[in-house]
Amino acid sequence: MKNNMSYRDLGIGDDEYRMILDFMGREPNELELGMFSVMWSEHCGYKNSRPLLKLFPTKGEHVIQGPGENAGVIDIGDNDALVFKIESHNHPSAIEPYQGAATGVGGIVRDIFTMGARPVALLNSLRFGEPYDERVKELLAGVVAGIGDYGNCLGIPTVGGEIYFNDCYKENPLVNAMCIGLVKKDEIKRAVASRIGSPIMLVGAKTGRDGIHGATFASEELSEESTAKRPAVQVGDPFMEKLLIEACLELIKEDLIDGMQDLGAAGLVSSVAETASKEGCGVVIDVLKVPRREEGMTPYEVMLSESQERMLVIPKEGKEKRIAEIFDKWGLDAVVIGQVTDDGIFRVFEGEKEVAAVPVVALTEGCPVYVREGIKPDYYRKVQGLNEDELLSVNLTEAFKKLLASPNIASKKWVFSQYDYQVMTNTVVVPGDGDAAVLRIKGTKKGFAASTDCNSRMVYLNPYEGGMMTVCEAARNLACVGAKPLALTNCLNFGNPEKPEIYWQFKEAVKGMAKAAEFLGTPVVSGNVSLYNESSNGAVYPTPVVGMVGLLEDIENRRDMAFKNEGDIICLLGRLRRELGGSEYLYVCHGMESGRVPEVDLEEEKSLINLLLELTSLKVLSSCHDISEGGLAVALAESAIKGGIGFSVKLESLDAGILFSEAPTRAVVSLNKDNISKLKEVSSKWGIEVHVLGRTGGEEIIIAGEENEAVSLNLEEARQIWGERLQCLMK
Amino acid sequence: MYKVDVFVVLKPGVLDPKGEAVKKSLNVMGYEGVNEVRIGKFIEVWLDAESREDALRQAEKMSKELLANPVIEDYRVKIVEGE
Amino acid sequence: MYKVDVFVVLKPGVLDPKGEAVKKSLNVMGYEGVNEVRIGKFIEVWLDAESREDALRQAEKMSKELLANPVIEDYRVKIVEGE
Amino acid sequence: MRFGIVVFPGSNCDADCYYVIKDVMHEEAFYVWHKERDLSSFDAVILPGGFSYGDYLRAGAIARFSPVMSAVKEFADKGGLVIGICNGFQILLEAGLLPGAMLRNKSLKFICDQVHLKVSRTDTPFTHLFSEGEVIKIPIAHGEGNYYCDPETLESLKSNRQIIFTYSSPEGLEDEEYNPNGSIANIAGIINKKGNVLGMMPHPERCSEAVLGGTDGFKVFASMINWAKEASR
Ligand SMILES: Nc1ncnc2c1ncn2[C@@H]1O[C@H](COP(=O)(O)OP(=O)(O)O)[C@@H](O)[C@H]1O
Ligand SMILES: [Mg+2]
Repeated sequence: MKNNMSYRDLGIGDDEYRMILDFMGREPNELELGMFSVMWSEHCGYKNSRPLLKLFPTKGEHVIQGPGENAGVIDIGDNDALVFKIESHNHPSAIEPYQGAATGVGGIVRDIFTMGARPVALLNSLRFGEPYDERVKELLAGVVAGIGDYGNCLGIPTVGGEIYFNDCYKENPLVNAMCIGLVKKDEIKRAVASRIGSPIMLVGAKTGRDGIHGATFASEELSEESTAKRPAVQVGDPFMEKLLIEACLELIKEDLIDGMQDLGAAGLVSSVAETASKEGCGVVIDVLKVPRREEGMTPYEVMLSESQERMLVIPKEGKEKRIAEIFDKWGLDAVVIGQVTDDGIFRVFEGEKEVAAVPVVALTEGCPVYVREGIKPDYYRKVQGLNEDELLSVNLTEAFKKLLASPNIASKKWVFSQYDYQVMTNTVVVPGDGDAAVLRIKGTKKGFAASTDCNSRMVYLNPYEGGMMTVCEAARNLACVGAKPLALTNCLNFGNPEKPEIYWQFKEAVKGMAKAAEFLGTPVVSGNVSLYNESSNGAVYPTPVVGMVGLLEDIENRRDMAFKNEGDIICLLGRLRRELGGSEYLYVCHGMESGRVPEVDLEEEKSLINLLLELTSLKVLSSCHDISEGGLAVALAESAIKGGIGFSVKLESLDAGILFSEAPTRAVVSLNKDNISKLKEVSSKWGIEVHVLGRTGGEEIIIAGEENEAVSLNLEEARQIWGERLQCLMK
Repeated sequence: MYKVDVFVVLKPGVLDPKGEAVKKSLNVMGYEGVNEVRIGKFIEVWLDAESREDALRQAEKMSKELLANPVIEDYRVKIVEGE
Repeated sequence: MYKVDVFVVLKPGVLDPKGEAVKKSLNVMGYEGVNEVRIGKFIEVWLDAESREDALRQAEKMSKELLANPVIEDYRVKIVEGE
Repeated sequence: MRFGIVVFPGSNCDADCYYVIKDVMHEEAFYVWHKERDLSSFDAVILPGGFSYGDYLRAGAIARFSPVMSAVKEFADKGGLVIGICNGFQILLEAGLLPGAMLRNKSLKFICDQVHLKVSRTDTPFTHLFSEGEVIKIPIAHGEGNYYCDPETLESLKSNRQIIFTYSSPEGLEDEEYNPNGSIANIAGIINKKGNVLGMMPHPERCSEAVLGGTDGFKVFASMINWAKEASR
């Protein structure tokens, strides 16, 4: 039988096919089967991840909209709200880095303005193989240019992000894009509340054969076979997207629509189904009404096309004419392609002829869910066994230089200088200057901060601890710039969940993240899941990226990491710790990615954050920088390089542990000596240790121990090593 | 020395936003008869080679390897001698 | 319908950093015989016109007005009939 | 003073310019849709940055055919103040209101950064509040800012003192090392012969408030306002 042949090709399992037969009460035709295949893919249906996502805390005093919409929304007072989400575009970027990354930005931006918000900031989180290989450099250059060109053209500043290099990502890079929008609370657009009989309008780009089965493609491992059946690559049209943003936001200002829905993965099938499913409605679509770019497209191709820069609009009664006028002003064609009905069936017509009829719920809620069993992988036990005392001793100054030159630590200016991070004139802490980006909100004293984080090596070594660490680091980054962490979005990048070891990583990481998010009071309001990130070299490290957003009540209190004055006192807030597990030091100097991940004490983390926030309002700090990759030594060096001021500090002893441990819950601050007693007083109130390390000043970086030994480096030399590394590699 | 012209065009079916924008603008400027515009690259390469065939072979190879992006583009190579 | 090919190239003397970069890459990749690379645009225009001459005239005019910038670029128009 | 800020499809610094004029300079600001044909009610016109028509084909190439551009020409011919910033500068070049053209940055990359500019003339409506030879710090953000003109044009730009801003070191050294994009003679901004049309790649609207880390751009707008007020007196 023909279908019997094709359903497996479409990634539908035997049991799933039986379910489809039950829903339909008959054999589905090819189009119907295609509709199931994309809607029931992991990418759209979340069939492996839904049970785990339930573990996330999703409610809180600031949450206006949690997961379940195109993006999450949080309340920041005065009728203002922030809308945000992060999304992956990993597989498309592996195939065509420039267009894959560009269309990734396009997709996440649509999710934001679909909610009625003006997109005001972009961030990203990137992972590549080590940048010594030509192909990797090509991928990196393409992805960065793609992200930059698309966001720059839209006039949305790309204000932050992170980038890591590890060979586990060599064949399967990760490209996650996050967008933040600003909206008046009373203009938020939620679920498309459809009226029976309401027309459905399609606006934006014409439909071509691009990306058919992209959603299914994203839900498989990358292999030669999958490369062969890959869909036509989608090309982004940022100019079209810019017109869509402006036109759609005008529709909202004039209150002309019931709702909007972007077309993303699975194209018309998914967005139309989502539109109808919200109210238990049905829908009819005529594929002949869909403007096409190519001749001879079949209903199957029209319905499953993933052509970019398209939106569905559901007009308010009687507003069609005004809507058409606004689209016309922006040079956009909008056409009515169908209508909302009351029979709960998704019907597709080709002119007079009905070519598909599928119950809407079958496509959406009908998607099967798999609760899988995880198995602790073999590597897990092995990596815990590292004995740090047995490491060969190294020259600490040399180790320090090596760390500054590590692509994972060195300045990322090569990347962010390709992004317009200032357009909209709101960015007050620009990329590279602080632990998080800070943007003002015009017309208020307020600002918001955002950061994306994930140390996937830590997550690999211990998914549960690593998951907690990821959330904590994001929250700490916000507190460092003076913002109160409010809520988070996340992108769960993992390997094939059908493998028990991968599922274990996935589950443990989610549990750790959920625990920390709950404890810190930063609920999860949106996110995305990207599974099957594997290649012939195996799975990528588990990479659950967190994008967190926080609020500054007064933008004047913002902080960055740069030392400001000669003679300021430098202090460590938090414990002097020596654990080297999972550190960049172990990797760079000993070629090891192992060890016991330093534990996170959530209570202590929360106290540190509260302390930093109290210090913000008291204005006692000149600079603040959290300790992460490269440890205390690198944190100090970065503050010095940024400020153009050297320093001299003294530690109780000098060893690799104290210098390079990446143990969490710590920050390096500098302050005027008159403020030191205040700092100590507030810190003791929160139970956070203060270690006075030394002073800023001079042209040298000097870290001394009790004896005569010292790590020392000229500031200008440090700046060169750290500042020019990536640029040199990418020449 | 040989001169080779390499034409790089987007594959049929691949969206060409630039061509589309230029087409619209031409229509508005009064060129109403313009139905479609596609924008590709015209790459001129001057190279030393052993023979005409060698020059052509090299040009083919570099087009495949570097000048065109095989995922979205097709190319055509033409030799222009005597330059 | 007529098809016209428009070639837009940088004027001699105008620096072409992209061409220069491609040349260097080709040399590094082993194409040592490559002496120079210049990158221009290859624009394909499909248009309705009254005659071959009309199509050519229109293409000339749109090239001058829009497709090429006379400060930095030269253009050449070629009609490709029967498409 | 009434500023008209032209909005092309794809402009994206229009709102930033509007904000600076209205909320920072406290003057009147109006958006002007690119299909408008009359600018006579304004005292000055801003062509803002962005990616008009996606910058497809060439930056500014398509925008120059917008109806508003004939009005801009007319406005400039009558002596009105016109400032084109970034994409606005590119449009002015394509439209022939200023000589020369933009090429892709020499690095072939988009560059967002802070640069220093030397202000080489202070007897213009846009710069008279600066001091002669003053060096200012200002953001740039562009992919096609590599200014080019033929040698004769460069000569005439020089002899007519039309080069207003050049990329320089913080000390004012106009060296190739401080040229971010490969522009001929480090040119960052030029003025027409009559002195009422300025095009510049850097963004003064991004450094007109202390909170954004610099206020050197403020003086560009303040100069324009001051000049217009003097003129009307
Ligand atoms: N890891 C996650 N954490 C929280 N919410 C998630 C996560 N992954 C997906 N979601 C939520 O599930 C819903 C569906 O996501 P998605 O299919 O990516 O939406 P869209 O089709 O709008 O891009 C969204 O509301 C999204 O925020
Ligand atoms: Mg969506």
